[in-house]
Amino acid sequence: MIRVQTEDFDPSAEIARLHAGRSDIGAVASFVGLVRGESHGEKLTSMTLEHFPGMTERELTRIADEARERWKLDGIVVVHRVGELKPGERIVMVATASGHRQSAFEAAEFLMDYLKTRAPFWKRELRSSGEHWVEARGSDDEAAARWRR
Amino acid sequence: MIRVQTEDFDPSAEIARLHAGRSDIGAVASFVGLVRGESHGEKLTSMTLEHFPGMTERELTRIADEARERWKLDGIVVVHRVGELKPGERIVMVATASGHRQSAFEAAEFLMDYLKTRAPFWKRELRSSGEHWVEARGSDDEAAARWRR
Amino acid sequence: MKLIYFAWVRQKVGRAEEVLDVPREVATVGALASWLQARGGGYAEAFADLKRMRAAVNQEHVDFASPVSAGDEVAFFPPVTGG
Amino acid sequence: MKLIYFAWVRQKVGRAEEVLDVPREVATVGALASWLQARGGGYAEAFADLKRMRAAVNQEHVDFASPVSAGDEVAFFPPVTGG
Repeated sequence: MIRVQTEDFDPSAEIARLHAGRSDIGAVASFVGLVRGESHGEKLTSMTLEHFPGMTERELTRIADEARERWKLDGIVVVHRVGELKPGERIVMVATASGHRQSAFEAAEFLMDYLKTRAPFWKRELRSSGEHWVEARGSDDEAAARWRR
Repeated sequence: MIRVQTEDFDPSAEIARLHAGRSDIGAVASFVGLVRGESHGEKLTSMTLEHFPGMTERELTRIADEARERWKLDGIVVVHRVGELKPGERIVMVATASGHRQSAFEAAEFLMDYLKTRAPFWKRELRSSGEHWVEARGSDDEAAARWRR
Repeated sequence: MKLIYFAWVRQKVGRAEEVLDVPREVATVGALASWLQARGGGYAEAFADLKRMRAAVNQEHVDFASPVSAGDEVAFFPPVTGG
Repeated sequence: MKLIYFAWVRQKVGRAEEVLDVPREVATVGALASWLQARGGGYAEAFADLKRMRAAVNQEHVDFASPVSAGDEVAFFPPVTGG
């Protein structure tokens, strides 16, 4: 279940999507990413996310498929917002359902690490000093590299 | 933020508890555990959780304190239900806020692993064949042992 | 000494808690478990296999070598199964 | 060939997409980037440092040695920063 949208989402509803109406799901791990109000020591006014429609969904689907190959999962949710966001707003959520707690956690972490380095999103920050494109972080590449086989 | 309660909880509200009204939180990892409708190949009618009031809160607080010592966290939520629960119902949730995604994930996994092996809760299942106390699993001990230093 | 029982220990002993006069020479958790087992009936059944038994003294997990004395609150229970 | 630009690449080039007649001998993503850079102006600025540039051909991440040909859709963009 992959979605790219401008609207906010409800974490409970996204988690429920994985287990509502069924009773074979024991474990749901999830992650919510939020806009921080400060960047590079400056106050952040807003963040604007742009993406590559079509390729984004393809890459997210590919990443989800890869997670399903690596772990026994009963469901995956990935929701990513685009457009203008204010400090404190939700940006992204991934959630994974599995019979095994550790698989759910690992898969959720894997999804985030791969999403950060492969899904075609770009963040632009409006800060006190003006507009700045966010630079990719080496630490995200390293996090993704952990999963290489 | 440690709670033991008979009532259900709302995952969104628990996550929001960690970041609502502030904009310095970038990452919230969480886990929700649910009652499965089958156990030992039998249909499960209900599950009843009992605990050791007082000691439960002490142990959960101790586990949360240990997580805070190991990772730089901006907040922790642990909610655990007791009493009678039906298949598909939420049992437990942990959520962790951190500036770093990996810290949030690791701390949430640590909290669950330690909670499973140290918090004084006991599950009794009502199955087709009658009432059965759930047996502790070696895999939970192994999961907790990963964190030993 | 205050004794508290949980889960199947409680069911086998037949009560949730009780206050007992425990002899002074029963000075460890393990000795207390054996002393309770020797009382027979539900106690004998509950404490038959100490490998399946865990204990807390004054709400802290302890092993069977830990000391106990008259003022303590001692809880016996199976390995925990929360989460 | 259809070219698409994102983030600061789009801003520097001054448009989001365009269709260009690219010479046949421009046969790789790297050659295409150099050819665009040679157009000068915003292109020269956008493609000045290819270490900061990433590309996709027909919506698949590719490296600069990958082939391109007339019917392809080629996207240029900075390293991604979602999540």
